[in-house]
Amino acid sequence: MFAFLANPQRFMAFSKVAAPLIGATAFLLLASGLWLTFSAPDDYQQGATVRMMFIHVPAAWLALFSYVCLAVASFLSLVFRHALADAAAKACAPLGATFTALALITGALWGQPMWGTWWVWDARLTSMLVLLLLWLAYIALRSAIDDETKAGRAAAILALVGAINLPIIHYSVVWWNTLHEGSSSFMKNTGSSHYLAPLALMALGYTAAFGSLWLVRIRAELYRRRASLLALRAAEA
Amino acid sequence: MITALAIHNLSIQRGDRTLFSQFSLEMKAGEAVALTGRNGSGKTSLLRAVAGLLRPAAGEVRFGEVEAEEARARGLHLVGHLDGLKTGRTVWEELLFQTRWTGGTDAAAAAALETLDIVRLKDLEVRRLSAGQRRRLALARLVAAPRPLWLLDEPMAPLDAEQRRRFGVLMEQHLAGGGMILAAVHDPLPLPARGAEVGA
Amino acid sequence: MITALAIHNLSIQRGDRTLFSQFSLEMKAGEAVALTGRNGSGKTSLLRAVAGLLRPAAGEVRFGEVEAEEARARGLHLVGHLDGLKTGRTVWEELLFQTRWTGGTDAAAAAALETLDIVRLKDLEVRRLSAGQRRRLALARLVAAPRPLWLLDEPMAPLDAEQRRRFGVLMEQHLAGGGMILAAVHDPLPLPARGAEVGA
Amino acid sequence: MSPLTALFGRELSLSWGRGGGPLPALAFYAGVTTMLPLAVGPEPERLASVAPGMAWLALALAALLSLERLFERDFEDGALDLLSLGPVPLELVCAVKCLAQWIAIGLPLALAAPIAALALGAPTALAPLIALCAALGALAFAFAGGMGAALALGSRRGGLLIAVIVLPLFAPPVIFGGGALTAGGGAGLLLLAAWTAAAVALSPLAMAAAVRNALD
Amino acid sequence: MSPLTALFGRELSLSWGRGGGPLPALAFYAGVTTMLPLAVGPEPERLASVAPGMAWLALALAALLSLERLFERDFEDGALDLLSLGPVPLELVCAVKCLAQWIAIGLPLALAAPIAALALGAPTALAPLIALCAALGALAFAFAGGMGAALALGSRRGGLLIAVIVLPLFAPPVIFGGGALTAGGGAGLLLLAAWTAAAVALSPLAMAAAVRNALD
Ligand code: HEM
Ligand SMILES: Nc1ncnc2c1ncn2[C@@H]1O[C@H](COP(=O)(O)OP(=O)(O)OP(=O)(O)O)[C@@H](O)[C@H]1O
Ligand SMILES: Nc1ncnc2c1ncn2[C@@H]1O[C@H](COP(=O)(O)OP(=O)(O)OP(=O)(O)O)[C@@H](O)[C@H]1O
Ligand SMILES: [Mg+2]
Ligand SMILES: [Mg+2]
Repeated sequence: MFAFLANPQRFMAFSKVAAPLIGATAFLLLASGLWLTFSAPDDYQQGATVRMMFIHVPAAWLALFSYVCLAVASFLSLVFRHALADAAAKACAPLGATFTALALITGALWGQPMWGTWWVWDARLTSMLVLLLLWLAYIALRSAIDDETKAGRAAAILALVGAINLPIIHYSVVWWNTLHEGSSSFMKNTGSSHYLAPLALMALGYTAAFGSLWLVRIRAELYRRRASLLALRAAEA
Repeated sequence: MITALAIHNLSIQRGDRTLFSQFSLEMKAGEAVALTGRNGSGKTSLLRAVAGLLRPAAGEVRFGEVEAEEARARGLHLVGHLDGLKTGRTVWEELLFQTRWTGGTDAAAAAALETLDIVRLKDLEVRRLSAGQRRRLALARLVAAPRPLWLLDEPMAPLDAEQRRRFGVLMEQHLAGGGMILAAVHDPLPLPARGAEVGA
Repeated sequence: MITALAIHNLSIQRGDRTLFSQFSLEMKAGEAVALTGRNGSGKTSLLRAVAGLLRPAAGEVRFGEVEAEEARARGLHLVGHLDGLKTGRTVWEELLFQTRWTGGTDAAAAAALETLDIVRLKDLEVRRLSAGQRRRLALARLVAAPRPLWLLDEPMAPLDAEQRRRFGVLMEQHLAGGGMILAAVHDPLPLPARGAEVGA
Repeated sequence: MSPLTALFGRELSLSWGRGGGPLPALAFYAGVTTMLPLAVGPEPERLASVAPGMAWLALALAALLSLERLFERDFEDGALDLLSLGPVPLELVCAVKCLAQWIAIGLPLALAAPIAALALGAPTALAPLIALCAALGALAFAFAGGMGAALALGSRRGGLLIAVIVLPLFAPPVIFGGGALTAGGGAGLLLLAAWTAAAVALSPLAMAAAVRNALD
Repeated sequence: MSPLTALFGRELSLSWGRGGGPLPALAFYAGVTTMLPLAVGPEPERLASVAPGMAWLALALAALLSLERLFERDFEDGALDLLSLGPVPLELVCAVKCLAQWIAIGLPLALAAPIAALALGAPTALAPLIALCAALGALAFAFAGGMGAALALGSRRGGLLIAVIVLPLFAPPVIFGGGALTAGGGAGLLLLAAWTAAAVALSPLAMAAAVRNALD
């Protein structure tokens, strides 16, 4: 798969078809997920606010997942010096930052009814904020170095270093006794299929949306590079 | 407009050392002087003193009829060992700023790119230039913002043969137009110039 | 101990531009090669590639029998446009560090001060040196820590006539001792050297 | 374009430039604000009580951090020669540099200050006052800091030296600003404004003298 | 003298050197600690409760401020070429630079941290723990910060960018140290030590990669 797509031409051909397809899938999944979300019964404890779960939890997952994608792409671009992997990493960053911001915002909105406060400085929430900062740092570093290849490599190193943060976020609920829901209370809730289906649909939908947006952004980035290359050639001639 | 430069009994001290003293030199419009001297004899210091960046221990510098302050603010260019270019900005950004700062027009800056043969490098960051290209960029403001007195510190060392020839022509045009050139050099200038030795 | 240098079909890319390709050169102990070429043709880049600081797009560099990594860590000196001197430290501090870092003894460093004629400047801050004095300090580690291959980037431009002669003698001694010199220059070297042109 | 406008544009582009705009400044601010609860502990009452003060302190530190290169780079690469040979008095050059610094770094930070304070639990009604104090304070910091940067020219460890020179100059605005925040305006605000005005008026003289001295 | 010792001496003299030694760093620290009551207000209870945390945060920020030139200068003046052409692997060179930074700046600050905390009203019994945490933390800060400094090479606006890159990396030690200070040691201290060990072991790899990338 990697070897196949590593060729830019093949990637372009593949993504031209795949991006809209995955995008349409994402639309269908999200639409049906939202429909189930609103038709699901109120929770006996949380009431209607439980619906926030279907927005928040997938966003939080995607925030972590997109960082994994960034780390993998960075690793490939660093080790194999592959331009496509670098473009993929670059394209991933704003998406990941958005998902992280979304998880933070929806979490805060959910926190108001659940905990009676928008924000607490507990370990998971804070480490999530640190993740957002890491995304911002990635973007800032990339844009502050002008040479594209160098910027790419420096940013890739940062991305790999920052990956240490992922297990900290994930296990923070276990390591520190905190306010945020852990997986156990979470399983109690989702044990009921009322909640499992919309959650699964939303999670898949988020993932598909991320996938198609990512492909589109990679394509745009590759086009941009080609354009600047042509401009340079023209200037040289 | 400066039409003469007179350095009178100048002496310069660095730390506890007197680099040179009683140095005198007169120049008129259309003249070039090649300052020579051993390493550390004080050529660079002399140029900086003329530009008013360095306070001499004794002696004075006169710019013909023109007030020294006025002459230094609008009448001379100093291109030194350090070129004052920001490595992160592009060639064009830097040239445009230097030109506007020293009173030239944008059109003149564009023309200077051509004259110094750096059009192709216009959008490159300064960091990426080779030594000779960078020097050419530093010299470009001489052309882009005409000022009568050029103070040059080893201007041609990093240039290749072709570029030295071209810059020689530029200097001759400047002199022909009534300009003056005071240049510190180790190799002779490619044009007829009086010599002046710094530090005995 | 490096006794040969072979550059084979080297090509170097900067940004999206290929500076040169298929550059080949062979050198044996006792030889000097003067790299020439227009500004921006890639002389500096070539030297950095030989030193292993810059990754070439294609081709390879061999140091005779010696492993490239070993040769680069212990077998060569690179003196480039930038001299790596800290403006706030004294001449002696800087030379001593550079010598120790590249494997020379303290006595050799003291001797190099004499050879390069900078004894008098020993306790001066680097900031205060003139261009030629500073270059001599940068060159001093060549003498203080003997290594067979010298990669020099326009080494003599800021030196005065007397110092050029002295450094010429130093280079000849190095060659006579079985060393090699690869120097990027715009003016001819003051010793018999093969020429090699970079970038057609 | 007049030389002064050209200089202003250059300075703005150097401190704002393509480096992500005010983003790094903002992210830095966010980082400091995040670390506070981590270091001090998350109890809301405790946090809320130190929040405006911390937002204010973080502003001072961020301003300090971004100062380091105001003159240093121009000095080392020779650009300061060019700037002092221009058609504009050196005092004005220095003032323009500080002003551009304020616009590129100080103002974005000032706008973010109330947000940070609110996030740490400060009362909402305080937000406009915080923003106002922060904007004024950032201006004072830019000019006082520029003076430190000019004085530290040519020394090693500029960054820290700047901090040491500048901290005493930063103390009065911090006191006044802190006072204004606790009293909800009043005398503190006036004093802050007065201090800022004095810094803007006087420090260019000191800066120009320091720069001339360093170049000599 | 071995090349490595020579390098260590040079780095120490560059970061300690004639610039007043660790004095500026300490003065900066003192400045921040005196500014704190000004900004927060002088009520003793309030101060005492935030004191250790603030001393800790100030340490992180001071470490940050002194980082700015760890690689930048060597990069711009070409010394980094020389260092990477030496007989020692670049990873080791980077580690030695960070270590020297720690000894010159971090350790003096760590010794001052308990004093600052006591001055703000922290309980006396906490002093040794604060010093220990500060020493460990400063080591982590030096290495994590060095990584930021190496990554920011060749970018414009180094200082702030370093801060932005480094703050997320500073957050875990700040959390752990804060935890250790409130809990009087325990898990927080262990985690801090673990994080420090990881930073010391791993960041030289990242630093060397970043430096090579910048030189290429
Ligand atoms: C700004 C506030 C919040 C942030 C930053 C946040 C962050 C996160 C993150 C990062 C995850 C994914 C963890 C992982 O998969 O390892 C997550 C999952 C979850 N969050 Fe939140 N959250 C916030 C508020 C809330 C609130 C108020 C609730 C409900 C009371 C909540 C309930 C959950 C649940 C049930 C999960 C799934 C459990 C799991 O995967 O471990 N969150 N949140
Ligand atoms: N504080 C000081 N104490 C003693 N000597 C000093 C001090 N500062 C500078 N110098 C000396 O002043 C001289 C400066 O000379 P300057 O740079 O003007 O020389 P130059 O003629 O331009 O030489 P070059 O041909 O090498 O460029 C040097 O010899 C330097 O050693
Ligand atoms: N990112 C880039 N895009 C395009 N060209 C670049 C880029 N980076 C560097 N270059 C070019 O690479 C060349 C580098 O040349 P180098 O410094 O090796 O030249 P040189 O032969 O040493 O020249 P000089 O005689 O002037 O010192 C320059 O022509 C420069 O313009
Ligand atoms: Mg000189
Ligand atoms: Mg060159």
